[in-house]
Amino acid sequence: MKVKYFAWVRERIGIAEEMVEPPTSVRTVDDLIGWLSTRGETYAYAFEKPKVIRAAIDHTHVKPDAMISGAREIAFFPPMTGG
Amino acid sequence: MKVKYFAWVRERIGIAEEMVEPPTSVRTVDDLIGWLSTRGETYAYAFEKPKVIRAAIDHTHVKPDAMISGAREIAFFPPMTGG
Amino acid sequence: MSAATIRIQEADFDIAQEIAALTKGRSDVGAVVTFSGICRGSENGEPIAALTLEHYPEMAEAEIKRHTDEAMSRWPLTGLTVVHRVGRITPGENIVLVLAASAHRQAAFQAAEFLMDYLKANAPFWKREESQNGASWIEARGHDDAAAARWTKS
Amino acid sequence: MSAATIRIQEADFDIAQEIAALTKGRSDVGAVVTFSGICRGSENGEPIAALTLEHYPEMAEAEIKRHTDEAMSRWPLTGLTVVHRVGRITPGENIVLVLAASAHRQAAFQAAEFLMDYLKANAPFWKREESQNGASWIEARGHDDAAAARWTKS
Repeated sequence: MKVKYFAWVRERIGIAEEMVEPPTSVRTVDDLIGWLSTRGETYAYAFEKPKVIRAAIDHTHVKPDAMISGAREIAFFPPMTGG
Repeated sequence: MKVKYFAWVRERIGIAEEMVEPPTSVRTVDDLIGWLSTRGETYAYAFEKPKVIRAAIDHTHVKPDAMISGAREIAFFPPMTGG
Repeated sequence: MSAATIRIQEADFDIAQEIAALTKGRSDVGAVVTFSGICRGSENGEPIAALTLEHYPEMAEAEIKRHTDEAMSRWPLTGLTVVHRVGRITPGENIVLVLAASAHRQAAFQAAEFLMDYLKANAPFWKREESQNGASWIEARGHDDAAAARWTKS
Repeated sequence: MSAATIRIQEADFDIAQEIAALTKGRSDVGAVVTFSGICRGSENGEPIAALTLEHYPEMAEAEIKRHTDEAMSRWPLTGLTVVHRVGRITPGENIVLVLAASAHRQAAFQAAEFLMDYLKANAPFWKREESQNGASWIEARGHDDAAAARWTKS
């Protein structure tokens, strides 16, 4: 699946998007954050406070316990500050 | 004192303003409406439903029991429909 | 802020120009809310040809100023403008403009709504409509009084 | 009404032109509310040189549309426009415009406030500020979440 990062999550990780293939044990958004955090220092830094991170699956806001199976695009970003 | 009329109160009476000298027994706005109503058919028609009439003394909204002594200008008009 | 701008005039107004007057050359304004009231082509389902707005000039100026003063004391505004047209106005034309500027949006929205509720229910203006059946004065609506009353401090 | 107009763009917008697009040639519009959000020259007391707005394009379009659809179903609107700028914006420049048109004022005010509360708290846009101390991401404010939550139907 495609993963996208925005704002300081993107800056900390250093890339805007990538394709990932997490193991089948990674079932929820929360699981995915945990798995991504193990991929290196930049990831660990971006996700150091997982409660602050917001997520969207296929362009819709989701909660940390949302299932990721079937998702084409998952995005991670800080709380929004538009308007 | 000067009395002014607006909207359909003005149209029914047929004049926009006039000077009046009510007797001293006319003490409140309500009294003044009653006294004006006796001045002719056009006045009786304008004030036929006194509860609908709004009044202002010297450019400030007042209630029917407001005292008129000292007033320079008293205005009578229907409920407002601006904006 | 300095005093609010209040104008009662027959001429139309230019919203862009009024916004510029409250924002140009300054960097403390984060939110501008405008309300424009426009003459509709029908009233209670009946087509109308025009409205004519009558007002009580001295009282209208004084009363609107009392309410712009109140708005400025209730909300942290950086600017406030009220323009009310009088005379004959045809469908599609502007009738009234309220413009409130502030650092943040809530103050601007609240002040604009407060002033519009006031103008609808309590400002000394009266609308007469021209239709196929001749001319008649528009009746006040009870819910405008209710809308104005919600701002009264208890 | 037909669909709302939604635009996400780097270019500035022209409020007068956007109002005209919703009112010209029609006589069913009695009230137009506009909200413009403007870049202020300081954030939490610190002067800023500019904001840079990042967004998530596909999601922003879809999410704003979901909310304009909701506004149109909740209030009797005759028109609705949202323009959100992205990229680098300096103090005094426009950031966002919401425009709601209706026969009566309450619907227009409510819809504009609803959309602004939504955009502040939930639309996928992020502001980075440039100041003397370098660049930093602006933090979300808890009261924007609270403002957005008040529209949730229970």
